[in-house]
Amino acid sequence: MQNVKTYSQTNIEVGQFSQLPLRQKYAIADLLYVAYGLLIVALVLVSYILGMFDLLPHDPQQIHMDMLLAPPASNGYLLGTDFMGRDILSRLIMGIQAYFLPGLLAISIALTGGVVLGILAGYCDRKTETMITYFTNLVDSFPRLVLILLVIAAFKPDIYYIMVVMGITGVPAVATAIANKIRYLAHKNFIEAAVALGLRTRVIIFKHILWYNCRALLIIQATLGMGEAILLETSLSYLGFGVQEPMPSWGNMVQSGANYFLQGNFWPSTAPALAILFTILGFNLLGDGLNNILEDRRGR
Amino acid sequence: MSKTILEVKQLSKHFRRQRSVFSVFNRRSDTIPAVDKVSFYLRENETMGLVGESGCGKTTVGRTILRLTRPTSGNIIFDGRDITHLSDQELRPLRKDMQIIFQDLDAALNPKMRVQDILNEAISVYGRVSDAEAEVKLRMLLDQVNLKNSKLSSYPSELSGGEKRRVGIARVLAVGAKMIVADEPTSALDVSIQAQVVNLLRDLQKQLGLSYLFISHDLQVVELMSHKVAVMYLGRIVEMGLTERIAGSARHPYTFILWSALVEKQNHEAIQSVKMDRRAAWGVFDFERPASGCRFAPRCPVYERRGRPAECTDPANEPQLRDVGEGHQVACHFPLGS
Amino acid sequence: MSAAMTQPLLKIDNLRTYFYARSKQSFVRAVDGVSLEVGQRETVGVVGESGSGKSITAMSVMGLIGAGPGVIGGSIHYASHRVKKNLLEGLENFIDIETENGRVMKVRKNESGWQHASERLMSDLRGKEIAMIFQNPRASLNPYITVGEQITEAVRLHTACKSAKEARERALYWLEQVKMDSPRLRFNAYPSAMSGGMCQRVMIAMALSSEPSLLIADEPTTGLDATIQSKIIELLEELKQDTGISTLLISHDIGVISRLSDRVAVMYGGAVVEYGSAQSVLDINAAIKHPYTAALLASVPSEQKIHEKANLQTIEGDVLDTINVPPGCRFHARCNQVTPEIREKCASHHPELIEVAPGHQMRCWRFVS
Amino acid sequence: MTSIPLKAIAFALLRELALALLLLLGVSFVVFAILYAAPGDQFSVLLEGQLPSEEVRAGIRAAMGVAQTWYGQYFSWLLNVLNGNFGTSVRTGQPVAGVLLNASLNTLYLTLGSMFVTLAVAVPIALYSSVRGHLAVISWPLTMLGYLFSALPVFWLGYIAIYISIHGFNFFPLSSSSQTPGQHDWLYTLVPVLVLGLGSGTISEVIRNLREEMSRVMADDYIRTARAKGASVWRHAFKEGLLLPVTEIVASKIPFLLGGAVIVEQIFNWPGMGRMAWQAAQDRDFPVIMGIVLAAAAFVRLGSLIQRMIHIAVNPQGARD
Repeated sequence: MQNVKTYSQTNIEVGQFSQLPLRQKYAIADLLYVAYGLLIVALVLVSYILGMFDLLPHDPQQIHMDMLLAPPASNGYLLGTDFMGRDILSRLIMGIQAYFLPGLLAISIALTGGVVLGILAGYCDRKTETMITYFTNLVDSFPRLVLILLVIAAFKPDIYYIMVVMGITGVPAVATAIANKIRYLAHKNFIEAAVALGLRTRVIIFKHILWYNCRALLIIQATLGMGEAILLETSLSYLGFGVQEPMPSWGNMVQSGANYFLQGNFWPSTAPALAILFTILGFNLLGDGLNNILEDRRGR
Repeated sequence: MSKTILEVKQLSKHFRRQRSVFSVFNRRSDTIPAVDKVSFYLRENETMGLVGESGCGKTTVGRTILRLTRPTSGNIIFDGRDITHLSDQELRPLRKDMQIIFQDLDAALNPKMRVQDILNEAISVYGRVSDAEAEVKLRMLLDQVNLKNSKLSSYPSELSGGEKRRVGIARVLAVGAKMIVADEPTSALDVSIQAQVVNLLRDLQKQLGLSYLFISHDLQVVELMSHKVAVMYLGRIVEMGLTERIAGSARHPYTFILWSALVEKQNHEAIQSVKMDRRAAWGVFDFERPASGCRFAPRCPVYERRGRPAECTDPANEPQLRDVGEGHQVACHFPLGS
Repeated sequence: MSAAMTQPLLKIDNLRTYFYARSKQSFVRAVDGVSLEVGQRETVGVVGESGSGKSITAMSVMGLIGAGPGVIGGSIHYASHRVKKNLLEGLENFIDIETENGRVMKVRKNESGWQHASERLMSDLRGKEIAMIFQNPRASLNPYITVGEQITEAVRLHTACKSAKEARERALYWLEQVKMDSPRLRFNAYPSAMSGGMCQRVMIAMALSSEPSLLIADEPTTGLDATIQSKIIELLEELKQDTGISTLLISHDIGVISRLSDRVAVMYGGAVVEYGSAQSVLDINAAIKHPYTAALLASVPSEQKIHEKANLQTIEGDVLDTINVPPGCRFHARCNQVTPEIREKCASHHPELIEVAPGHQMRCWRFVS
Repeated sequence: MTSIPLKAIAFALLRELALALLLLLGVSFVVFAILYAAPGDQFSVLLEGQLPSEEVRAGIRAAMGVAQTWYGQYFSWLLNVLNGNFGTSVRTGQPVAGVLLNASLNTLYLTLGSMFVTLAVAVPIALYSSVRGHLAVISWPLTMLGYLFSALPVFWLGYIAIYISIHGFNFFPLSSSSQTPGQHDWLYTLVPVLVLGLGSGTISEVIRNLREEMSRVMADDYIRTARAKGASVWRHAFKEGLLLPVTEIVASKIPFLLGGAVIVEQIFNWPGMGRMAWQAAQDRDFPVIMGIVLAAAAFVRLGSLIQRMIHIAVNPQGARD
């Protein structure tokens, strides 16, 4: 197989990195990832606001018995209608309400808890570290979805309860990442040098560790966390927990379209599924692209 | 004679082996004596060299003196004040006077901060400084360490090794240190850059009256830099004295081996003359079980030549540092040349 | 004496190995026109600071350059009594170079084709004819395999000892040769259980166990303790006498180089600046001296300097990074021997490596008459 | 190859077992705490379901004191669990333990099978792109494919699979509805395994992780040594570059797969723990769901135990940690 690569030198001998255009600074793939991810984030954000102020093409719960299962782009229904004649586009936009705020809640719990535990584990003595390792191992022992089913059984299938659990189960990943970062910095004598200079502990932790060295990591974790939250919310509403009909959620839309899907009428189920697919893809690509760019993973 | 800025008395630092709930199962000793009863003093405007092979505890000595770790026992008296048991809070104002340069060039440099931010931070650690004052101070620092103005807006990753080292030194000077522990400040650098840094450190000492504890494995650089030299072996100082005496007329067999290894590395002729019966074994340093008696006995040519005298391995009779004239101290039962 | 004995074992000619700094959009001219010779039973020392390209030269000879564009030009003729060939034979077909004012500006390389061809050329040489030892021996041994087995592997790959038992005995023999104490005990040890010095002995045993004609030692003592360093040097010296192996010794430590080498090449900024017998090159008082070599020798703390407590002589400025290579002499900006007559030439033209005395080559305008 | 250090493994096994038990104890406590905090007197349901009659129940209540302390409840429940008594399903009245055993075996088959599918897809892609570089002609679309599969909602993928097997192969891959037993049995099980393996969202992570590990190891000094001595690079890179990361990923993805199993089992009507959990959550059938959580946690710990064992077996004397 031919694998020809071209290397060419720009005419500027002294390459000032900061003056290079973006596409030369970073791998094109990463920039595409991030661009696509940002597009999805913007779409989700706009749709969320549209849904909040009810700026929808149709009423998402209005039943049109004369327009059952209309195909896309028919008669003012851009994405067609479902088995009760409801506008799929409007329902998709409304469906974002189901995960947006809960997802943010889950992320903030995971990040806050992760930051606190990560700093404790990385910065404190070995005893604390052992205890935190125990905690993270404990949380990691629970399959997330099964634990959530337990909580649903014990309390009620409320999405905010679910997202609290999701947030807690997200803590270990963040904590481990931060603790590793701190350990890396400590290994390079960075923290010791800061202490020796006479910096206060809070300056070291908040300014040097969190702000300068962990912010990229936290953004990335948040992005990936949102992807997971969407996956979880849609899975649960698909399973019949969380948002209930007639309120739309992408998960219950797939579910309610399932019977028609098997009969060969793919659209009512496929539209929300594609929405899930492209949204999660966006968040994942954004996270990975940012990871490569901000943490300098690909460059030499 | 100038006054003593740092005095270390019987300093020990034992590291704890990693303990877990299950340590009951492995019957190993729990502590590793990285530094064992080390005593020395450092005067103002003086450089003390600390040499030894890797793992002999010289870096730990430096870190413990600055109280970056807590000593197991002993006392550290800095500028007339016992700082052994001060809390972190009480230590902070003292850190203004005592600083450390790490071997790792990146240690002092936050990779996400520009050089000027790094230096400005150091300038304003001990109380706010007006922007104008900070600017003046910054220029002065750059001048002192001979760093170009244009480098101020660079990130550490854009600097060369020598420049990183200069920024690290400037950062230490920014707080106005009187005593600096220099932990292998030249070992990560190229020969030509190393010479620049050695000269810089020496010039700064002359200008600012600094005191250095100069930790290095590079004997030539230590010889050039230091007024006094202490030689460490497995956590202990085995010989200490004026540089010329340590380098020229070593009394401890280990010191002798160290210096002759240096000579021997370079020239063919010297080998024959110093070869003697020096056959240091390839011992792996085993901190966990220090040899009973003299630590160096297992590798010691004198011990072999003298037919393994019992006192060398007598656990109750570990050789202590004793004076052999002109402040030259040696910890050996049978010092060379006697 | 046969012809093979008179022609050099290794002859590197105008070798170019470039890398590409993506973040700077420019080439790293790591090795830029290196020519070197290693004769039969000879040790050639290559000395230089970081970024001088000395290790990359060695890696290029071994065909171990992975990153692109890698080796893009030159020839490496190897001639032992078993094998004779150009290690870069035909590789230029996979490379397409565009130059501008004599400077490479664009390289198109068929990576996979080049790799395959290079692997084919090197397959019967690597480890068998040319062996290599590295800096940081502990990391250079596979931590998951016992040292004994790692040596045995080399024996079985390259020598007639194919049976497990035979190879094992042979490996033990080599462990004894490198003066490993209690070799039978160490045979089953993992590298993590050994000190750096012992690991380097294992590396040497492994390299020699295939009985190669050329040994490339890349910073073999760097990072080891002083006493261990002198032991390793002693060992290398003895082995050289016993086996008569030719060695390409690479080090930044002038002491090590002067102790072991017959001939010395001084490298700066990706090129050899001085090449000659060890005595003439490393003698600080010699009359003909490249300015860089002179300055390098002077910046090491000498006995006299230590005695006088005088400041060291330094080379101003920074080690050349091979990204921004100036058009003239690489050392020009740091040189303290530029005279008004040659200033022009120093700044604009790169001097050639020319013979200034029998067997003594120099790359400097001062010596061009 | 090398002798396996049995003593080190035995010691580590003890260590890891103790840790696993300690963690499972923690798991049981968390489960208990959730139920204790739940509205209603769930615990009496849990305990009383096992007792033969109203009189005995009343007697025990009297003996223990009606307002039993929380730790009293916890320990009596824990004792029951340790005796293999997980209580009785509120819905069916059957003892949970027996049902759980069958279901967990089914789920084990599903998850292990799907892990195998994931690896079969991800490992070649990862190895290929680690050798060929990141953006080589083929590895780029392959990586994209991995991302797509990871973002695919597994329930929708399930429907596609069902649709394809009905219309394309003319069989109905729902295990409870197999009209002709024996004929297509293995096919029925294959479809859910494929769906979970491809759609569980782990593929791109496995690819990325493996590729990074492999590239890191390939750049290691000892691989350079292996090349310099003319030995096989793969032989030297295998342990650290492939075996260890793969076992690590497999172990760490078990919880994730068990979660995915809930959905896949529900779609395909697969008689495993996931579907049981779903059913139990709907019915608020506490004994069942608690048993499932404990069993799932035990699986997770077991996986991590095996992973540690492999790690120690190939990594003597903690060569790298």
